[in-house]
Amino acid sequence: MIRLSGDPTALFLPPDAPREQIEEYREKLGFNRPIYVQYGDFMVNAVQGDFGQSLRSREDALPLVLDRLPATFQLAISALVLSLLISIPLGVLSAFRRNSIFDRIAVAFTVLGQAVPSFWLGLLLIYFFAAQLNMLPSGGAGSITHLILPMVTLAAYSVARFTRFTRSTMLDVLRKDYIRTAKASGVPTLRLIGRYALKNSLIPIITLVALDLGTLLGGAVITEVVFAWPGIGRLLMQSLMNRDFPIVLAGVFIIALIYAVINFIADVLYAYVNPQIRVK
Amino acid sequence: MTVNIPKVTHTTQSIKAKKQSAVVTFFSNLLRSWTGMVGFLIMILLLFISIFGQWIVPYDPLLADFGKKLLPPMTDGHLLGTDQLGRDIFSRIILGARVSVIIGLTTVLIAGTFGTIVGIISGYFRGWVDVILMRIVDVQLSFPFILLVLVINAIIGSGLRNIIISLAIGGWVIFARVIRSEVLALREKEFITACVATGVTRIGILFKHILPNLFTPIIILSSLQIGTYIIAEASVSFLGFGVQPPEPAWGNMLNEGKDYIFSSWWLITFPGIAIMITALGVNLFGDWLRDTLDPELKGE
Amino acid sequence: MKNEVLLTVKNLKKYYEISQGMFKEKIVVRAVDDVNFTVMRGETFALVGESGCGKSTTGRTILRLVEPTAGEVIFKGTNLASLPYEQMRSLRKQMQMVFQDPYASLNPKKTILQILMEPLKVHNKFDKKERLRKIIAMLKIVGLSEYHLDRYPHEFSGGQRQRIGIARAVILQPDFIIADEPVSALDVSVQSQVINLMLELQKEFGLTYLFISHDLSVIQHMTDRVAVMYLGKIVEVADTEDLFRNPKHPYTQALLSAVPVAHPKEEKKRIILKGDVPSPANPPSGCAFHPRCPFALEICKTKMPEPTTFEKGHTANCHLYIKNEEEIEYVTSYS
Amino acid sequence: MRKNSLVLLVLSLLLILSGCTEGTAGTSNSDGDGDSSTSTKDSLVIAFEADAGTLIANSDVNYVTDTQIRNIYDPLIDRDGQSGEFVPVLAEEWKNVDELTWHLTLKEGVKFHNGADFDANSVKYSIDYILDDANQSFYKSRWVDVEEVKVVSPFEVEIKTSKPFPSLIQRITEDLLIMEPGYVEEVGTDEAAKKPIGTGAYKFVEWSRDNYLKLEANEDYWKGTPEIKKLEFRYIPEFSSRLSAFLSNEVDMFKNIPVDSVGKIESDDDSKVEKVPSARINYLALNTFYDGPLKDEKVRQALNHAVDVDELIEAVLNGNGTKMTGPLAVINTGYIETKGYEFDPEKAKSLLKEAGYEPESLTLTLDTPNGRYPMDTQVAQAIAAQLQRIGVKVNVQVNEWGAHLEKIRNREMKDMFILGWGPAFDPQSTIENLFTEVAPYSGFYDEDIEAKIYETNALFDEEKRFNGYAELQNALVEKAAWVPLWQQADLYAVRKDLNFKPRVDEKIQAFEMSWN
Amino acid sequence: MSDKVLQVNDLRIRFRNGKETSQPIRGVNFHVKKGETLGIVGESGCGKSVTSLSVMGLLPIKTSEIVSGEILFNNRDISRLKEKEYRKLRGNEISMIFQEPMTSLNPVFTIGEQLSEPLRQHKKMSKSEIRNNIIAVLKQVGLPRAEQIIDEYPHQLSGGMRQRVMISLALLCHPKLMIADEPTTALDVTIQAQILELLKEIKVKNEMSLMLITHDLSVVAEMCDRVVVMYAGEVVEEAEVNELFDRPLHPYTQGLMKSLPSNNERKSKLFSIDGQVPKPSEIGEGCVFANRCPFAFEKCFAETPPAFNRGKHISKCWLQDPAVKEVMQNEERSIVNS
Repeated sequence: MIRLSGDPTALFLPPDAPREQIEEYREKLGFNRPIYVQYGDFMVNAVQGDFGQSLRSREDALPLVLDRLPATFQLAISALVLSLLISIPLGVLSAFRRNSIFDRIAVAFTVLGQAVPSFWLGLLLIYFFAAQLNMLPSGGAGSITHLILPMVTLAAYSVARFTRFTRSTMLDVLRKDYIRTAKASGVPTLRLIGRYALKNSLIPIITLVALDLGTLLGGAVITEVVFAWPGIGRLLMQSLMNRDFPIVLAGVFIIALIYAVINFIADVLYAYVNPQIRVK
Repeated sequence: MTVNIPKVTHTTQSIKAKKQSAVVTFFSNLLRSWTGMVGFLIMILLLFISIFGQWIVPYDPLLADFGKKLLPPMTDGHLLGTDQLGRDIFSRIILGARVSVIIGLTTVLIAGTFGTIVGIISGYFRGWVDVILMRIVDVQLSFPFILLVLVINAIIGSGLRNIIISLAIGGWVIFARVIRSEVLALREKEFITACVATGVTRIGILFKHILPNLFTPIIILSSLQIGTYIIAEASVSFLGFGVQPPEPAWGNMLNEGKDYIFSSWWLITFPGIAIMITALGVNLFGDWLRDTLDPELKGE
Repeated sequence: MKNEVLLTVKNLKKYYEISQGMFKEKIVVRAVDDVNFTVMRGETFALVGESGCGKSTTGRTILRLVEPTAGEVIFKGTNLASLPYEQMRSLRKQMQMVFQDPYASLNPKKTILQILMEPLKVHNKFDKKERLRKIIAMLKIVGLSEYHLDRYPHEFSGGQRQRIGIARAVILQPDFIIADEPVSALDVSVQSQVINLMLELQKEFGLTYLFISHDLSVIQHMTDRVAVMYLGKIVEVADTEDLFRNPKHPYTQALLSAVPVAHPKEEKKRIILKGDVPSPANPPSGCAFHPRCPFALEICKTKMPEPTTFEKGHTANCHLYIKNEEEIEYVTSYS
Repeated sequence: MRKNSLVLLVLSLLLILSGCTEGTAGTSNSDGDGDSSTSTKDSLVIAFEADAGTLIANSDVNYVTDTQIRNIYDPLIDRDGQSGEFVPVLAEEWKNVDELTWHLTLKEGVKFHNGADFDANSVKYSIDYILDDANQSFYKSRWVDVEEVKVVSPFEVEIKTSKPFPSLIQRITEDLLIMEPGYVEEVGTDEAAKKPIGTGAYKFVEWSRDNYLKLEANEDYWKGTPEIKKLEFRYIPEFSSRLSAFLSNEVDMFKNIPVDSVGKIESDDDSKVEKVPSARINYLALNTFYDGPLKDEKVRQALNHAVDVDELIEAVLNGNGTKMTGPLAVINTGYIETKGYEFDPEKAKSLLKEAGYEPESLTLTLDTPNGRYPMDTQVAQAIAAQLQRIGVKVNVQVNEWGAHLEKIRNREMKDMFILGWGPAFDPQSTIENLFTEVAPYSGFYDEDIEAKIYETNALFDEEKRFNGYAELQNALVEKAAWVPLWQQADLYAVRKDLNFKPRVDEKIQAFEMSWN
Repeated sequence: MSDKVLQVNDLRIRFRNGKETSQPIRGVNFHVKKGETLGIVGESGCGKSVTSLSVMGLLPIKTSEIVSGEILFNNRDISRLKEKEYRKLRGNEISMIFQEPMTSLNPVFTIGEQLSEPLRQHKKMSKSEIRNNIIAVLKQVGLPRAEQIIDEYPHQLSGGMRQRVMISLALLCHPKLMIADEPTTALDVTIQAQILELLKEIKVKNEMSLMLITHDLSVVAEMCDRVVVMYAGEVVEEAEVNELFDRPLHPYTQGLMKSLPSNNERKSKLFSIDGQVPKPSEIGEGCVFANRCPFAFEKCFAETPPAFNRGKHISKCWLQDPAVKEVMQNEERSIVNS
């Protein structure tokens, strides 16, 4: 895991550096040791939160990665919010008016949405909104306009997935006995769906959202690259290209950590909506 | 004393239910769902062009012709235009299909086999083996799939073989997870208990009763994962790892084409459409398979 | 015929540990808690009780489908509870099981032929030709016919599936069959068909049944002796007729009285119990029934009652009978 | 009663979102955006494909880093932007005392951004910084021969070398930037790497990693007040995004336009393309370390005859390249005109036959990096196509950049590979590093030539040195060590009303620019 | 006719599933009088639940259709009411309790939240009034700690308690008719006894009618005043409860009773009805029970029997045809005495 194919020293030292100096660097950085030794060493340090220094900038890797965290969060969370805002109403409506034209279109949309690779969608959006219409910036960060395209790109897949899932969960819930009970108590349809069914569907949806955050974070890597968003993803890609593995590892580690934290939050939320867990 | 034999009514249904061959059932089911049919046709088409593609391409997909670079679609006999080296995009897309198909199928074969074995071991034997294996799975699952593939690919290097290995390393856990939970669920099924009660051996239960019942989830999961792998490969190749040029893969075609997004829209359009149609076909077929093979999920 | 002991269950226990998360203590569910009884060759012995009382677990623990926590299960002189897996497996040809849900207990991917062939193959009974003949004969006995052989379970109705389940259990010609709620999932009209079949088979093959059910009318109809279970324990054991005529334990009395009348004109004295069955994870102290018992005494709250024996092997675990006869008379007639 | 928890969830997330957005929106005030109509424009936004590795001087050899921080730090000596001649900056004059000693006289009255004075100590400190192992400077390898820097007087230094170091001035020019010793000592290198202090035309304002670097004019700059007051470097890795940002006026200039997009920019009313042949050269190495047909000189010569460089420049680079015939470019100090190989396929075939190869039976491998040099993979494939014409089959192997370098260094390359070199002004660096046995990125070795290289390198006499390299150039062409390709054309996309003259050394000095 | 709370006349319901249609209910007639308990008894698939759902207007809108017939509630046809109108009835004038107390309560809302629904919808009450009302009703159905239970979640209650909650949900608005669909099937015998007792009690107290749907004849015997026996989507027999148990006229009813173990001598072979209920697709002309009926003769297979009345005892069997009776006078063909 430690030594990426392609020796990093080659990428940082000047091309006219003599062989001795390259070897000296390799030794200094520990690349000349067997891989398993490097790996073990890394693990020991990583557990202590020490990923070593970036090969390129010679700064500690972890702060460099943490620096980009807000940007990635901003992108991922806004995309998440966007996709929830679109997909939940869409899925609910689609389930409620099952087999209607609306439902069919929504289903077709979700099937299509899951088949579109996000980076390609990003390219298309750049082509239309930046290259053709010149409406939105094609990349970089800064104003809210910079956020729109990457957010939409990143949200697209989740919208498709969440809509689909909301729809099927909702259909499931609508078939449940307790919905019939509520109906039998004379609860109006809107209230039935908005209050009763939705809260029940929310439980599986929260789980899915938490699980999908991995996909979302992974997608953020690609989206950040496509739109030059200054987040962890872009840093990771650059570091991969540069073979700057302390950063790669710190980044991957941080993403895994975020994922774990988010899963924890999801568990808490889950308990919040699901009293069966809350009250034991 | 003789045993009373109750009459059994022969309902029309039971008389009608002659044994149909599996193939006939498959197609009669398929014909009933147009989405499944579309998915199936796309997959057949894809398979066809990936096998026979090299003989049906109008141009050599690798041959650069600088006189004809960046021709828009439908000019000079180039259906989808040419790229920055004057290579025929249509031919390259046709040949790219093979890369996608090879990657999709091979990866699913490797990841599926390995993951299934792990899942079975974990689910059937449980105990500390299960604990260890599932801990590994959990840890790996906390890394986003695409990121993992990317990093693995960066470590072991690019190229067709290595991208398959990377995808398989990233992908087996899903199989392990799903198959394990299937096995666990199956273990609790009453018919398995019935087997124990009958005195079937443990190995017998595993091979004769659990494995056949795993066939359906494996098939469903595989068909759904192929789409994931194809898109993941395209993403990784797009990012400059994965399959390297001049080998035409849709992902690296997009990578090469993205610099021309302002001048030559067709470079980024058609490979993307190819990926999308492929993923769509595979997903539709996978959904259909799931709906047909897994009656419990059939409701939706 | 009924003097030969086929099965003895001694101090059988099955505890489940339920993890409550990392820091909380594990909860111990006493699904089966110190159960003792014997089954004679050729009889139908019933385990009756409400849901969660441990009757099914007892049945499964005897067959080692669930590993017992403690206790002995002596079948024809062999202690099953401590038998190595392989020996247990080969012993299974003598003891079979019929399940409640006839659909869930049949492998959906196997034809009826495969389902019925499997036990024969596993225990290497008969040669190949003989096996098929045997299966066809068995099918006829349970009321199905040869052309059903290549069908899959889902092509049958509930009653037919249960016949298949019974056929599978009987085809090895076992001595002993545990039937776990075999007719509960069936409609009344089909239920009677299956009960008839089981009675016929018993006569034909001299089977011994351990019949597990919550349906008192079925038990009254077809069993010889009954053990009443409550919260993992047996509270009363008696000959069927004796039990229904003269129940001793207050729980049994309540249970019998709760059965709805068979005819609208029938008047019935009811003991309506208070509340619900407590959780086996947290059983009440002393006699587990005491919080719901209309006759509970002080001693019931603290001390677990020992079995009291009445005539004809009728036993009941209740403190009421430790006292003298008069008081019992008083207490029971007061109800 | 609890409110619908979904609403709560969404609201809270929206809150986070708006918080984030405001945060970043606030930091990027509306500079650089449009407003092209206003005449009083005094800010400049330059797009780069990557962030600086660090902002501390004398550490990172990457050109992206160097180009940016040269606006903050001054060198002692610089090159003339057009001719490549040395021009004094913080050093007023320099002379060679003996083979091992150099004497530099420094400029007086220059102040660092923090008000500290520039003097001989700053120079000593900066060189010592490179040499100190603790700083892990990537420049160190080039400076190992420096033994000691002596402060002779406040504005005079003497540099002692352990062996003759004829190219020291070159090193000083290309590598050395002057840091403020007091500041670095005070805040430490980590902090100084984030907030640099130099004597340059621009002062540090803010650096957002992978996002932008903002500088402001140093009003007290010793060369005079810069006309451009606000300078921003923005990092946009994708070319298409850079182009889009440029076309939408977010960015005023960027370097390295793919040749196919030149037309697009030229056709834009607000934009122009500036072009200069750079000191970066591209070549096709004919690898003699690999035990194959290319060990044979005749085969190498045949390949030289078979590759039509003019066609490549025209067809692939759209004319954006300056053909070379030998290992050095015109810009090199030691350059002589060499007699190149004619494009002559017939000759090529006969040479191959002479060497004992039937062209049709020959299959060669050509490795190329992907996207490192203008059109590199395309060039490789075009070369493959040209060789195909004489019947030689070429398998193009595309490597990701890091892997490409490693393959060269580990001598895992097969027959041919494409590599670039530069900016190259000094003949020694090119020739020593690309044609000796031990040099990491070399692809050619010949005993006699190697001896000659070492001999020439040690020469101190300018003329002898020149002659030595001239001989070497001819010999290398004769031995057909490469198929020399071209000097890259540096292509800059520039706002039309920006006064900007591209430099041959790839540097982008905002001080030299102004708005019309 | 004002004493009939509910009257169902010739109700026919059709289900569509894709292209296939089925008719689970074919011409059902019955009524419920004020204050009485009507039992609807039959085996699974006989259409008793569909009937009850149709009365509640809870049939799935998209896949089902009332083909013909009417459902008169207080002499008003409600079978084709608009959803909005129906809502005013549900939980208010007609209420329903279901078989599965475990799944019929929404797991993510407290008992109080769920019980407040009918009051919110149908009565104008303040929050505290609603709460007090709920607590009162919870106490009425015999739940201890009503004040606490109101804030608890369903999973914190046992099955019997949940069924009590369901009953209180149905009681809240003092409905005129309560439909209980297999209310005790999922419960243990001792709990069943509790719930049946409770139902009897509240029916009297609240002066309402009860429509009890069950497969269990003994529950019918215990609870009902009048009984409707359904088989394969049709009412085959209807009678006052004692009359039915004393003199079942339809062979199906007879068979059903005879096959109860308690009606057979211990250890003897039980009576059983051979064969199985026909699938909806197999139902054609003739009596629906003909294929399993031991007394079936030609006419049974050819013609659908009409409802024959013997006083208030109605049965749909050709054997009750006076004309047929004449012919078979000398052969007493009731299996009750066989």
